[in-house]
Amino acid sequence: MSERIAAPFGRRLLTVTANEPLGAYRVLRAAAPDGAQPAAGQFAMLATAERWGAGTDDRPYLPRAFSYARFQDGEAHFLLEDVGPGTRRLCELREGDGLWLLGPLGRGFAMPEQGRRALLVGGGVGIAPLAIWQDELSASEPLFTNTPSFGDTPGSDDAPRVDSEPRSNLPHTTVLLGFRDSAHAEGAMLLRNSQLATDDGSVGHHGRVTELLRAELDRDAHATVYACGPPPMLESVRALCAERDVSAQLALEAGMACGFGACYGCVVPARSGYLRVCVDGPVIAAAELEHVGIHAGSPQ
Amino acid sequence: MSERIAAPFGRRLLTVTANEPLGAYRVLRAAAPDGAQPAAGQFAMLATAERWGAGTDDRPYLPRAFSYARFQDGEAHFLLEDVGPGTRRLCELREGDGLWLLGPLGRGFAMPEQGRRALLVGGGVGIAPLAIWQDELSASEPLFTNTPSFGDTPGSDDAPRVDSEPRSNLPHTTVLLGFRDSAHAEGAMLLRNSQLATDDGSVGHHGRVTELLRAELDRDAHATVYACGPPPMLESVRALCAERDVSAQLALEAGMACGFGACYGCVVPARSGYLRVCVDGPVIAAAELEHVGIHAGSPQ
Amino acid sequence: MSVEFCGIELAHPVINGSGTFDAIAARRAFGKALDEEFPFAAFVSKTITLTPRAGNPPPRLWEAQAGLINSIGLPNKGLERYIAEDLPELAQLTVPLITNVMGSTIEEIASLLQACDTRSEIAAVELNVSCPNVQTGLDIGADPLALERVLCAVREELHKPLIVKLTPNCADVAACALAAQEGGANAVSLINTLRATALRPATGHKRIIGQPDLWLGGGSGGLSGAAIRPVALAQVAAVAKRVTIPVVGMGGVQNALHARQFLDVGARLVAVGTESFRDPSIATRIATELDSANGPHSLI
Amino acid sequence: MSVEFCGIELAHPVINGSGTFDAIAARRAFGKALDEEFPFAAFVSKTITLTPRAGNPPPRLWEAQAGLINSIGLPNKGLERYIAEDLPELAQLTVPLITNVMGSTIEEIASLLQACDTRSEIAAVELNVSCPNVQTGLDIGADPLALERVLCAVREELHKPLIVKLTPNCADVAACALAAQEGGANAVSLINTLRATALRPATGHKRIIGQPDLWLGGGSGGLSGAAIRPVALAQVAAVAKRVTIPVVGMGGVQNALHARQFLDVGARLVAVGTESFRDPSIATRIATELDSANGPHSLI
Ligand SMILES: Cc1cc2nc3c(=O)[nH]c(=O)nc-3n(C[C@H](O)[C@H](O)[C@H](O)COP(=O)(O)OP(=O)(O)OC[C@H]3O[C@@H](n4cnc5c(N)ncnc54)[C@H](O)[C@@H]3O)c2cc1C
Ligand SMILES: Cc1cc2nc3c(=O)[nH]c(=O)nc-3n(C[C@H](O)[C@H](O)[C@H](O)COP(=O)(O)OP(=O)(O)OC[C@H]3O[C@@H](n4cnc5c(N)ncnc54)[C@H](O)[C@@H]3O)c2cc1C
Ligand SMILES: Cc1cc2nc3c(=O)[nH]c(=O)nc-3n(C[C@H](O)[C@H](O)[C@H](O)COP(=O)(O)O)c2cc1C
Ligand SMILES: Cc1cc2nc3c(=O)[nH]c(=O)nc-3n(C[C@H](O)[C@H](O)[C@H](O)COP(=O)(O)O)c2cc1C
Ligand code: FES
Ligand code: FES
Repeated sequence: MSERIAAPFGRRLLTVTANEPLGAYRVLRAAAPDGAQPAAGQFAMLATAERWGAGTDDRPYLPRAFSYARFQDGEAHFLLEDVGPGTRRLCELREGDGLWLLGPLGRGFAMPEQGRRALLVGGGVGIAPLAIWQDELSASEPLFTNTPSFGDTPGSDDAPRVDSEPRSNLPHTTVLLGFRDSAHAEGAMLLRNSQLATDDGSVGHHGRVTELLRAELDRDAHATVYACGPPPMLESVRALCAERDVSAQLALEAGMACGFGACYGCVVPARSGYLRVCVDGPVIAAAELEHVGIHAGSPQ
Repeated sequence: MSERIAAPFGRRLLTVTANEPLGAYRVLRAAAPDGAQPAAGQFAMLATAERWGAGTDDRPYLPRAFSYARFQDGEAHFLLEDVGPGTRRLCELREGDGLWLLGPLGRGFAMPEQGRRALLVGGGVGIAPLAIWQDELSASEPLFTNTPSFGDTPGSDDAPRVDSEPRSNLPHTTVLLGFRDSAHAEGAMLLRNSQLATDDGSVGHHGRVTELLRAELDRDAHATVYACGPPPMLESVRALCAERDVSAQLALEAGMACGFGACYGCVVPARSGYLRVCVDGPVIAAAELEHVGIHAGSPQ
Repeated sequence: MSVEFCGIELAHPVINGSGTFDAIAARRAFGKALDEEFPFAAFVSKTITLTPRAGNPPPRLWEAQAGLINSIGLPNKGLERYIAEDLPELAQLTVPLITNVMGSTIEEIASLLQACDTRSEIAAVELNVSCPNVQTGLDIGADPLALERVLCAVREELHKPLIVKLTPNCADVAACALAAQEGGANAVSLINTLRATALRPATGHKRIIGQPDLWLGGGSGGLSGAAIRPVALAQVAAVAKRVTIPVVGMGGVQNALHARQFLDVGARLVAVGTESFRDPSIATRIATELDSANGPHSLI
Repeated sequence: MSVEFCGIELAHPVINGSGTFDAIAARRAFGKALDEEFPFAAFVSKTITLTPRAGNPPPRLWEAQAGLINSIGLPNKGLERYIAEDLPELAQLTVPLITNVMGSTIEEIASLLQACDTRSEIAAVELNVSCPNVQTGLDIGADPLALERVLCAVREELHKPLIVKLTPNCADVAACALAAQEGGANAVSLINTLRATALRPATGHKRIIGQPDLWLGGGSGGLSGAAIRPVALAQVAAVAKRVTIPVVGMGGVQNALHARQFLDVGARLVAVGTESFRDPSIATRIATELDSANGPHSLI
C-alpha cells in the first residue's frame, strides 16, 4: 500500500450537486473544485453543514468516514447506506446543501504485482472504494470497455475520465460483489462487468461472494485481491488468500473520531500491534493481519 | 390575581396551523383541540418537535415560555420575537409542523375592581397577553367595537369569539402600546383601538409608552393597570401607579426551565421574598414588588 | 414491574430527583390530574434545611449544551414550616414520601432526622451531602472518612430507611458509597449535579481578568441533564460494584433506554430530574416502556 | 497577540490538548501544509510513559451527547523510542515542543524528567497526573498532599518549565493546583477528561445485572468535548483564583468565544482537544478571531 494523496489542511465546505438513490443506497455528489484528486481507497470525513449535532440524541457530533466511490469532473462521489444518525443526515442532503469535507485521507490501494490480474471483492456498501479503484485500473487496461456511470443504462457513452495513455499493461480486472438482496444489489451499477452474489439468491449466485472468490482463485490464483466489506467477509477473504498465498489488500473500517491519526481511536489489532485504520490504512495488506476482527470492519 | 386554568398533565404535540409575519414579529397558531382554554395572562412552554436540541450550540435544549396572545376556534395564538435559538426555531415553523406545548400555566389577569376602567400598557412583544385580555374584557364591555384579528385590514368582519351575553358592565378599555419602530409597531394589529408610542417617533407618540400612561393617569386615575413588557417599562409603570396608588397587575418574564414550579429557577424578588414567576405569576400585583429588576423582565 | 426498595414496595422503579419536581406547585398547575397521573413511584422532596433559606439571587439557570446549570441555592421554608405546611399536602400523594434533608453539622443533621423520624407521612429520608451550589455538606460527602463519621453519629436518630445522596464532585465516589454503607445508610443515590459555571453571553468578548462576568447569581452552579449521563453511568456502575445496599441511579435520564442502562449497571431505582422540566409526565412514559419488553429497544 | 508562558514566547494563546493531535501522523495526512499552516502556538505531545504501552483494546470511542468518551489507554512507544524516533520529527515543527509524560512512581517520573531535561528539542514538560483511562497517576493527582510530595521529590530533575496537568476527578481541584504550585510546578493545565462510560447500544434493553455490556474495550473512559465545558470553566476559574502560576484552560473549547471565556476566568493559554477532531485547523480560526476584537463577539 503506498497511494496517499495529502489532504488540504482543515475541513472545507463543499456544495452538494446531487443525491440520488441507487437501489437501497444513495449516491451523494459534491463539487470539490480546489480539492485534491483522491487515490482509490482513500476516504474523507464528512458532516452536513446543518443539523450535525442535532436530534434528540445530540448525535451526530463528530464527522463520519466515507470512501471516495468515484472522483470525476471535479466532483467527489460517495455511496451511502443509512445505518444511523450521521448517515441519515447525509442521505437527506439536497442539491445546494453544504457538506463539510476533510480529505482525501488514509492510504489507498496499490497496483497489482506485474502480470497479476486485479480481483475486486466487495460486500454491501464496501463496494464503494472498489468503484474508483476499477476506474484507475481500467485506465491502465489494454482495451477500453464501455463504462457507464451511475444510473446510466449500459450502452450510454457518458464515460468517466480516463488517462489518454495507459500506465501499464494489465490483464482484465475481475469484479465480484455480494449483497443482501436485489435492492442492495442495484449498488453494483457503481462498477462494471461484475459477477453478483446475494444472500437471498434474488440476483446472481445464491450465497456468499466469497464462494465466488474461492471459485475464481481455484480457476486462476495468479491475482492480487482487493476487498472491502463487512468483517466476516474480509476475514474469509483473508483466509482464502492466505491458504493460496495470494496477496490481498483489505480496505478496513473502524469507528473514527478524527480521520487523521490524532485520536488513536480507530485501531485494529495487527501482527505488528495496533494499527490506526485512518493513517496506517484504511487499505491494509491482509498479511499484516492475523485475523479480521469485528471492530476492524464496517460498524454495521 | 386569581385566574388559573389547570393544564393537562404532560406536554402535548400540537400541529401548527399558521405562522405569519406581523411586522417585525410572527404570529404562530396551533390547533389545541383537547387543550384547555387559557385565562388571559397565562402562558405555555413551547418547543418545536424537530431541531430542538439542535444547532452548533446544542441549544435550545429546554422548552421556552410564551404568553397566549389569543385563543380562538380551538387554536392557540402566540406572538413571537426572534431573539435567540429557541424563538428562531419557532419562527421557522411551517403549517403542519409539530409543536410541543405544556399549558396553560401560571396565574392570569383578574378583572378590574368594580367601576374602574382597564388600562392596558404593553411594550414590544409584551403586548401578547394584553391581546387575549382585551378579548376577555371586550366580551364584558357594554357596546361591541369592531375587532379585526391578525393581519386583517380594519373594517373586515371576521371577528374573534365573543360571549353572547356580557358578564358585567365595564367602562371602555384603554390600550397604550410602545414599540421600537414602525416595523415593530405593526404588532399593534393584535389589539384594537390602541394608542401608540415609538422610540423613533415613526408611529404615534415619539417617546415612551409610559409617557402616555402618565398622561392617561393624570387625566383619570380611576383605573386598574395591566402591563407587560421590558423590565424598565414595567418598573416605571409600577412607580407611576404606586405614586397615584392605582392598582396594577404586571405580567413578568424570567428565564424558565420548567414552567410549573419544579425548578425554582424563575424567581423574582418581592416584598414577601422570592416569587416563582411560573406559578406565583406571571401576573403579579405591582404592590407585591418593591422594584422590577432586570431579571424580572423579558430576557431581552 | 413493582420493586422493593429498603422494605418499601414501589409500583415501578422510576422516582424523581430531589429538587426537580414540586408536587405542591404541580398540583396548582395541573389540578387533580397531577394526583391521577402522578408519574413517580415515590416522591422525593426538595432539600429541606433546619432553618429557612431564600436561595440564590437570579439568574439561577443557564442552558448548556445538552444540559442545564442551576444555581438555585436550596431555597426552602425550613424544617418547621415544611412539617406544618407541606407534609399535610404531600401526605395526600398516592406514593411513598421520601424527604430530602441537608445539614452542615452533626447536630443539624441529627435534629433533621429526629423530626422526620416522628412523622408517619415520611417513608424514608434522603440525606443530601452533595449539593454543589452551597458550601455546606460538600466536604462531608467528598471525604469517605468524614462521611462515615457523621453517619455513625446520626444514624440512630432515624428508625426509617436512610438514603445518602452522594456528591459526584469527589475523587472516588465508590469509596464514599462504601463509607455511607458502613455508616448505616440503607441506600445511596447519585449523581448530584457536577460543579459548573457560565459567563454572561454579551461580555464573552470583553476580557476582565480576575473578575469574569459570571452569569449565575450564585456565581457557580451544578450541571445536570443529558450532558452528564456518561459520567453518571460510570459513577453508578462503580458504586453498584462496591456496595451491597440498593443504589438509586440518576443523571441525564431522558428515556426508557437510558433508565434501562442505569438498571443494567446495577441501580435498583432510577430517578429523573431535568428531563421532567421538558415534560413533567416523562417518568410515566419511561416506567411504561421499561415494563414492556421492547420499549427501550424501540428507543435505540 | 503573542503571549509569554513560563518564559516561552508564544505567537498566540492557543495550543493543543495532549493526545488530541499527532503532529507526525498529521504530517503524513496533510503533507507540508501541516507545517505551513500549523494551528497551535506550541505543540503538546501525547502522554509518554517510561515503557511502551499498547493501549486499550477497541472499541476506544463512544460518541456522547455533545461529547466524546475515549478509552484510548495512553498507547505510546515509550520514552526511548519517543526520543529516538519522534523527537527528530517533532523538532522540525516551527513551534515550541511540550512533552507530556506520566509515571506511576516517583522513580518513573524522575527518570522521565531527567530524560526530557537533556533534550534541547523539548521546551517544557507537562506531567499528566490525571488520566482517567488508566489506574496509574490517578491517586497522585486527586490528593493534594500526595501530589505535592511527589512533585517535591522530582522537581529538581528538570531544569525547564514544568506544567502539571491536573485531574478533574477530585473533590477540590483548586487545592490540587495549589499543591502543584507548592511542589514547584511552573504552570497547571486542566481539565482532563471526566470519568465516564457507555453501554453497547443493542443490549441497552437486556438487563444483565452485575455484568452490564460495556461498550468500551477499556471498560470505562473519559468524557471530553462541548458537554464538559461548563465543568471545565468552573474548575479553571476556581484554580485561577487560587494559584499565582499561569493556567492552561481546556475542556470543550469549540470557538473563539469559548476560548475567550477561559481567558476571562483567568487562563493564560487555552488548549483545544476534541474540537480538532471535527476540524484540525479550528485552532487557527480561534487564534485569529481572538486577535480581532469583534471575532468572538460575532460568535455570540
Ligand atoms: C474508512 C471508512 C470508510 C467508510 N466508507 C463508507 C462508505 O463509503 N459508505 C458508507 O455508507 N459507510 C462507510 N463507512 C462507514 C460509516 O463511516 C459509518 O456507517 C458511519 O460512521 C455511521 O454513522 P451513523 O451516525 O450513521 O451511525 P452510528 O450511530 O454511528 O452507528 C454506526 C455504528 O457505530 C456504533 N455506534 C452506535 N452508537 C454509537 C455511539 N454513540 N458512539 C460510537 N459508536 C456507536 C455501532 O456499532 C453502530 O452500528 C466507512 C467507514 C470507514 C472507517
Ligand atoms: C411568562 C413568559 C411569557 C413570555 N411570552 C413571550 C411571548 O409571548 N412572545 C415572545 O416572543 N417571548 C415571550 N417570552 C420570552 C421568551 O420566553 C424568550 O424570548 C425565549 O425564552 C428566548 O429563548 P431563545 O432561545 O430564543 O433565546 P435565548 O438564547 O434563550 O436568549 C434569551 C435571553 O436569555 C439569556 N440567555 C442567553 N443565553 C442563555 C443561556 N445559555 N442560558 C440561559 N439564559 C441565556 C439572555 O439574557 C438572552 O437575552 C416570555 C417569557 C416568559 C417567562
Ligand atoms: C434545578 C435543580 C434543582 C435541584 N435541587 C436539588 C436539591 O434540592 N437536592 C438534591 O439533593 N438534588 C438536587 N438537584 C439534583 C438532582 O436531584 C439530580 O441529582 C441531578 O439533577 C441529576 O439528575 P438529572 O440529570 O436527571 O437532572 C437539583 C437539580 C436541578 C436541575
Ligand atoms: C482521544 C483523546 C485522547 C487524549 N489523550 C490524552 C493524553 O494522552 N494525555 C493527556 O494528558 N490528556 C489526554 N486527553 C485529554 C485532553 O488533552 C483534554 O484534556 C480533554 O480532552 C479536554 O479537552 P477537550 O474537551 O477540548 O477535548 C485526551 C483526550 C482525548 C479526547
Ligand atoms: S480516527 Fe482518530 S486516529 Fe484514526
Ligand atoms: S420555571 Fe421552573 S420553577 Fe418556574
